[in-house]
Amino acid sequence: MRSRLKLAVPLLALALAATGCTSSDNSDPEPVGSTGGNAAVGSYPRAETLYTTGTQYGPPSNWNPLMNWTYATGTVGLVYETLFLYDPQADKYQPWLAESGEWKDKTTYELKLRSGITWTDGKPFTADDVVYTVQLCKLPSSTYSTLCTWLKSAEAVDKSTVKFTFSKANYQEWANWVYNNPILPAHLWKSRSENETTSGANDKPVGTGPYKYLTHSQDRQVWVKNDGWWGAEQLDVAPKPKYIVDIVNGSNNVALGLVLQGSVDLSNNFLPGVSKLLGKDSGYGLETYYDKPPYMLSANTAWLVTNNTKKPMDDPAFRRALAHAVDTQQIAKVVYGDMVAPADPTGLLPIWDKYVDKNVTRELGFSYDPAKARSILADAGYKNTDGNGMVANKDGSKIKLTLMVPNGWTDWMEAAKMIAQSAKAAGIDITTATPDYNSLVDSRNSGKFDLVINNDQQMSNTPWTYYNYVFRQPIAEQQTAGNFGRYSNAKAWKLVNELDATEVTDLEGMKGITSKLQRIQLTDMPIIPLWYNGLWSQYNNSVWTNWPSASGSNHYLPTTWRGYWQLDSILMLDQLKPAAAKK
Amino acid sequence: MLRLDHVSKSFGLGAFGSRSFLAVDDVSLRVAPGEVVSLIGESGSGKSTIGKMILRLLPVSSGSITFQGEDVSTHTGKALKAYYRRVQGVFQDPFSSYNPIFTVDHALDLVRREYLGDLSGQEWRRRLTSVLETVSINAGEVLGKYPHQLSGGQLQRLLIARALMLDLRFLVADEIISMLDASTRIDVLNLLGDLKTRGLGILFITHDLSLGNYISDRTVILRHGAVVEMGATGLVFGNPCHPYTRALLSAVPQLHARWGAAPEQQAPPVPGGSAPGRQAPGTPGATTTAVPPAGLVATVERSRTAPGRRAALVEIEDDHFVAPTGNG
Amino acid sequence: MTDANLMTVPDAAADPARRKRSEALYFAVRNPKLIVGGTVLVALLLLAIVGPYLTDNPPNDYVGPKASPPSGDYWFGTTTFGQDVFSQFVHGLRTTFVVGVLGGGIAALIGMAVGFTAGYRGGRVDEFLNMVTNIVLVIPTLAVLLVVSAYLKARGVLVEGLFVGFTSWPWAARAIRAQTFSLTARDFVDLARLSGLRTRRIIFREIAPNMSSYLVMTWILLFGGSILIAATLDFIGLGPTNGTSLGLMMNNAVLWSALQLGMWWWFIPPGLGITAVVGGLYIMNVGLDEVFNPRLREL
Amino acid sequence: MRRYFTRKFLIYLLTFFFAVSIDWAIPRFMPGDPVQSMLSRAALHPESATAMYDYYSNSFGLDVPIWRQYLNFWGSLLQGDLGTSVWLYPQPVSSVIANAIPYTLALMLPAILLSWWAGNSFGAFAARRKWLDNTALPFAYILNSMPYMWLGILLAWLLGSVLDIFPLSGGYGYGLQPEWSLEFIGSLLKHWFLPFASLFLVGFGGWAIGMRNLIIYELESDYSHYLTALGAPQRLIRRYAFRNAMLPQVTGLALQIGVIVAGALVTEIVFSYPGLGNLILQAINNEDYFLLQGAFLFIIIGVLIANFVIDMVYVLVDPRTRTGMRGATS
Amino acid sequence: MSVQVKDLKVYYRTLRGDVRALDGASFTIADGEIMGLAGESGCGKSTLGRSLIAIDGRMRYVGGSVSLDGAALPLDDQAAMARHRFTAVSLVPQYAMSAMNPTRKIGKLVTDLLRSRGIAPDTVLGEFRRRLELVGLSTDVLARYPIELSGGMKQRVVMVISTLLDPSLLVADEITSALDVSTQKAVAEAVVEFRDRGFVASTIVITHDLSILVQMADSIMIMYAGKPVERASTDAVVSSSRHPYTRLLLSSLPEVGVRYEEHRLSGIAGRPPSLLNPPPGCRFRDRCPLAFAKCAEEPPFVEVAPGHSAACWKA
Repeated sequence: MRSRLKLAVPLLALALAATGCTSSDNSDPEPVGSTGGNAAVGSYPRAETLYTTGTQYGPPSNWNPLMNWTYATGTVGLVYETLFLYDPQADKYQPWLAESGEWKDKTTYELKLRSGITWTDGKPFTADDVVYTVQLCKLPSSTYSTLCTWLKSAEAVDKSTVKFTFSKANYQEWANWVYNNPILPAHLWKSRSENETTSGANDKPVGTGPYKYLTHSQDRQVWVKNDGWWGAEQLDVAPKPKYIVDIVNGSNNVALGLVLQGSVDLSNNFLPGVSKLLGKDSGYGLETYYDKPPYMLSANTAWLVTNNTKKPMDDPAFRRALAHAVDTQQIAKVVYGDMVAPADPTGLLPIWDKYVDKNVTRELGFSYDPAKARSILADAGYKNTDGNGMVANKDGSKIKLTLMVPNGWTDWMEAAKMIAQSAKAAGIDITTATPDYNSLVDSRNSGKFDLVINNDQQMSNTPWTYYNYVFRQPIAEQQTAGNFGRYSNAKAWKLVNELDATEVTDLEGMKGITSKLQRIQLTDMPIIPLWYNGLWSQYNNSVWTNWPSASGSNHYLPTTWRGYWQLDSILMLDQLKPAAAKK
Repeated sequence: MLRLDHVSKSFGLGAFGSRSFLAVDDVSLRVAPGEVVSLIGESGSGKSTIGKMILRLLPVSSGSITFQGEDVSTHTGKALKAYYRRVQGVFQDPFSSYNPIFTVDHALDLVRREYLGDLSGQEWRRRLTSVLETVSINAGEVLGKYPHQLSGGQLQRLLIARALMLDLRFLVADEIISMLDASTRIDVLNLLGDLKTRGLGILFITHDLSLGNYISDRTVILRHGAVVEMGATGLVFGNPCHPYTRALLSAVPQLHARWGAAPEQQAPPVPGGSAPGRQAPGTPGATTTAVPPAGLVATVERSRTAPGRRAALVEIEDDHFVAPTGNG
Repeated sequence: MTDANLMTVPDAAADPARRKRSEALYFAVRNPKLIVGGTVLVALLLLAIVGPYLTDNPPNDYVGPKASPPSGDYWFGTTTFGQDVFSQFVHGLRTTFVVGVLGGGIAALIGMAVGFTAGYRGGRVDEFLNMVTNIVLVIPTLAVLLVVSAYLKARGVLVEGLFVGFTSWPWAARAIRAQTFSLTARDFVDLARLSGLRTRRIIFREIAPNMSSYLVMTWILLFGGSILIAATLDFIGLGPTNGTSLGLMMNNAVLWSALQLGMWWWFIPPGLGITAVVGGLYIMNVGLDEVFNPRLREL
Repeated sequence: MRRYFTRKFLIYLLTFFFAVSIDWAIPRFMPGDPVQSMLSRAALHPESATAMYDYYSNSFGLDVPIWRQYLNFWGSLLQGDLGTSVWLYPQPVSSVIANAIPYTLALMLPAILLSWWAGNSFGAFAARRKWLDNTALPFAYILNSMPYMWLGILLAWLLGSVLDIFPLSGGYGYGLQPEWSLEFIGSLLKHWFLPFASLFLVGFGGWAIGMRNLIIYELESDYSHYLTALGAPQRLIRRYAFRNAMLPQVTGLALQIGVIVAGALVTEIVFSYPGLGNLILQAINNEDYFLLQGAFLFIIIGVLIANFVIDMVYVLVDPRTRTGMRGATS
Repeated sequence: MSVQVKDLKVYYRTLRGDVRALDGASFTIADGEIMGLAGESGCGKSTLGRSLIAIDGRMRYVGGSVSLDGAALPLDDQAAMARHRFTAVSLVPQYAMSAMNPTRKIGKLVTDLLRSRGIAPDTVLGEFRRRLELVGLSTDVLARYPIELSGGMKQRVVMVISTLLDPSLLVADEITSALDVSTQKAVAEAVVEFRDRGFVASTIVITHDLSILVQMADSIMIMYAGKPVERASTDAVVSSSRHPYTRLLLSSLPEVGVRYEEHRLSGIAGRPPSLLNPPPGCRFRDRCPLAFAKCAEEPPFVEVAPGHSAACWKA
């Protein structure tokens, strides 16, 4: 007994030293621009703290808003802000750092900035900051380096006015840019090297946003409210939580446990089986956006990418048959427990429903129908020659396709099994493979695959992003972003570019083009839309209430995902109410 | 027939063999056909190492071993196998000499498989019967049995028989009777004597002086890897000249004489104190001057004499060689 | 010594080989550990062989109601998707045995090759092999397995067994080396050399059979170890990509939140299955040890 | 003695060299391209991707021939530079690991040492005591046969989910900041307990079984018999047997460390404990060469040091090895 | 009449039944007498020695008694027996090389042992050092580990430890067989010395080597197949033995001076009978050149001359 104690003491000390050194290493007790008083917070009062999870899968590693795939949850949105917000459900641009923006002529855009905004280090926000940020497109390592190919110049007319001159006006893309990209403080960033700018850790983030960096450790990122935030005064927007603690989480099941316990208020993880735990009688106080299927908003479309350069997928008829052979209803029901909805044949997200040409889909659309699939195959000359029920190529060679999904992506793994099962029922021999994500990316980008599933195109302000992704030309040796199926159609690509050059206010013009694109898409089937992946989001209402829902006043996107705060998620924080206050 | 010339053996010790320990130090000896030479020494004297080197179970560090005129110390493969056809060994522990999971026949079968594969079954049996007769073994009592079912004497005889199945010319008998019971060991020893009359050369390795004396024609006394005295058995035992030999002889327990009571073994005190002075038994202090424990002496000695060649043996009379005293 | 001699007092009447065997058998059938372990193992093995025929449900098909607890129709309940847990269990059990036999077998082979060579050759060869063993020992096995497993696009049970085997041999090599070392010092090895036998034959025909019981026990331990390592791999999601295994079941159960959803019937059986197989093996091993090793027998 | 240490040290150094070289090589043979994968997660314009690819390949030093990469690796390793994490860009690998390793150590060291000590004590106590041998040891067998993660899952389910006594994830309460307060330390221990317990229990079973057999061997050895012949009480004989049986268990510890480390990593994953285990898993998923390399390096160093220490300890506690080293008597 | 053994029978349990390793032995050893016990392996001599110290789980006490200075030893009660060990009966085992805990320094070992027997070490350690010096060992050995000593040194240390409490009976089991000639002599002389100095009262020296017994024993008992066959003073055994087995045994021993060419010795043909189920009658019958019909009856172990007993019809 004695020796056990002897051992226990130094071990405890070790454990403490461990966590102690973690915090002292990385947390700056006095973040730049902080008004003090937050250095020695022992614990965060539960009633004032919002716990989130579902974005960060590893220890927070940088706070660089330009590294849009890895920055700590909330870096853009909570700290760095964009010129506009875009509300996808209302299809409305809300001026944010900008007061207004308008096209002065076909190639000139003038931006008016709000006044009275300061960075958290006390310096004012000015037109120079916007000019600096836009001009980062000159850096080859910038994520928007292509902007510089059609932006001629950006100049500060005065402190709050910026004039942009374009060589070619891509209205859709620009509208996307202005709400997507955060503005950086030129006075702090100007002196930084390219390396530091585009890939530095930026561990003392100075922004204009409603929250400031407080601390972080291996498994969490903590933000504290920026009391002097401009929005409170100018927009009457007041995010309620004093602290936001985002929890690093590698596994969904742990997230489920946390949100059930109420340790986490908002989980943006895919939580299988959660639909069973909703509702008052379950006693967990769990809510989702819809209280019935599909429960979740739709964030993106998952579609089946066929390798259109390979036999027999190079035959539109075969792809069409395959489209009829996938039972997406069953996937939505069994794999996702009704938390997703089968996709429209066009693949356009529900927010883009107005762009769907119902005439086209009525004529060319598809749904699960194995008999139809079989008849399409038969008509196109694919016959079952060896009597095993599986069709063969027209030249008699066997068809044996492999559907790859990344290992560990369990929902997709299950979905893939179902696709294979239902395709077999229609006579198409598909087996599944689950390689490592990286090797899948490798094969996918270089065109060495039969079938993969992809859902990388997120919701945005314009279906252009969707079509740009699907029809992207030219085909390169490595397809890094979009058109992995290597579908080649110059006409469609021209239409996509025309769409880009259509003003965002010209709804009818856009519809005209998207209708043509839909016709091409549904005739040729370069991709096969499967289901709408959910904007996974489940909330526990024990501490915070008035969560976003289809019925209530709070209709904002309930997510912490990167790129979504500027899609109005930030306004969700304004709508939250402390649970105690309600009662 | 067999001769060792300046044979030494060192074992590597320490980091990657950086230090070495000299187990056999410049030993030269020869064995003629029909002669039994006994190699006598205490534990750690290197006697078994010499046997193993002759049998090529250990490589020679330096020097040469010649058998019937050919240097065998570098033989490998076929040549080695041919060597084993003529030279064989029998070891101390009969129970460990047989693979316990097989019947004793296995030892014979191996020989047949490797050397006598062309013999027909009948020829083999005929030869086996005659050899077993030579070693006085009743085939029915022994064959098909497991080693633990047989007595040590039977096992050792069978091993000798195994060697005799080949064209045996030379036998290394390494302590072959020290684990046998008194009632049977003498018969095995007699068997060696019989073999010698058939022209076999035998190297009889033992720590027991009376056994060496009983069977051998010539005797080699070994200490710490080096020869201290050698020559015709009668001369070495009758006129021991090296103090170590005398000390050994004086310590041999005799059946008909108590220690110290045998006047012919009186020897002058040995310089260096490495042998005990003779005192009446039972008197106080007799044991306090006993021989220093072998292990400790060995450590000291070895470190002192490791490098360099030893001084040559001196022939003090015909066929009687003695190492000069003073250096160990 | 005397004792040993007494025990082997010759007895012309009895056939000692049979006696020795019958002695082992005598203790074997009276050794509760051996019996319990063996029974559990044989029962599970039978289940693994026969089980798949007891159910019509393919392990990965969606056959039943979703997430239903054990019932008459679905003995072990169903998964979130309505897969039959019992069917998965018996198929997984099969995989477990295959991986164990294979991984344990390969590890035993490598361990034997290295151990025999090092123990018999000694000297530099021994030093060198010792270092190789050490390297494999310090490289965190599981971590390497994680990486190596990621190499292949599709991993099967066989490949998994192979990988497990290739990394879990060091301790066996060490143990076998020590045994070989002591056996090599026996005179019969020298006599075999004097009979002109080649090294390989001496090792495999003379030395190895002498430690057969030891080798069997080593193999059993490696068998169990392989199962555990494979289960760990499966659990992390690096197991066979197609098919079923107990580790994969646990992995799925955890990933699909069986813990939080209270679906205990999903994650208890696979773990219990592994524990029973490995436990059966280990207990049997101790039993065998007592049978072969008189010193361990209860007095 | 000194010679022995030098020799051991040299061997360890050589082992280190090979192990680290393998460590370097393994991730590089994985399929896929870390920069590609990294960029596939970024939201960017396809044309920007090519430029960024070149930029990052260069900054990771992946655009030079493989042998150069190897030399560069040793070069920077000797300067203490483990490179930059791909996944957690732009954090240096060393700091990523430094943040995780205290958790892993705090979990593993007590689990290994306590289970070793307690298991051995219990095994020694149970040996040759019929009722204990027949009642308690079977449990040890069962514990030892459990996959680490399953025991973890069971504990998590029973004590975490069902009874709600212990938290299921994290290093300490999510609402706390590190400080020297009772609340914080309590939270730290609470989060630590379950992963510790699952590691401890499995290890405990294994050591207990091993010890039991060793003790029986020792009790049958000559010195035990001699003590019996001189009428020494069982207490003394058992004490000696225990001491001597501990020696092989020390070696056993060295042999087992690799396996235990693996077990600890999996346990961390089950409990989302913020240590090396989770890092390694994610590093693999994100093809983070440098992090993977670095994490393995730490494990290799750790295991080597542990082995080295055990070797040394063994020499100190077992006089037999010491005399052997002097190479004295024949 | 210091040690009196009466019809002692101890069997070994085996799966096939009891091995009658010691099948009735009666003898007495006087105070200060060194009795040699000799015979082939398996004759029961070690079993006899062992039984006097401890009968372990593999052995079975069948019958007979042993009394020491008139008091009976509780042979069948190991717990009671433990009290007599070391103080009254003591053993120098044949495994002396490994008899000491290899991880304990010798001084510590002895201290531990004494403490465990309730003896204050200080009262004895001085004597211990003196006796070590007496057998030619430096007291340095107290600070050494057993492994650091040579075989002969270990043998002597064990002897000193075993006799430290001046036992009435010392059993020395094969103490010289693993030693070199010169060391052998020192150890043998030490046994005599210990007796002379009164460290032990009676001694039983067990060995297979008759010639070493001749050097140290006062009397010799020869055993064969679990039973004593002859017991007499050393000289009587060597020069005028009555039992054919003894005579054959003696005649098979070569001595320095006896040579094969000149005088061919011969051994005893055949092997001892199995003790699992020994045949009735004289057990040496099968190998005995003098055997006759009466030998089918077991010969009694009786005095055939003063102080000379034998078990043979022809003695």
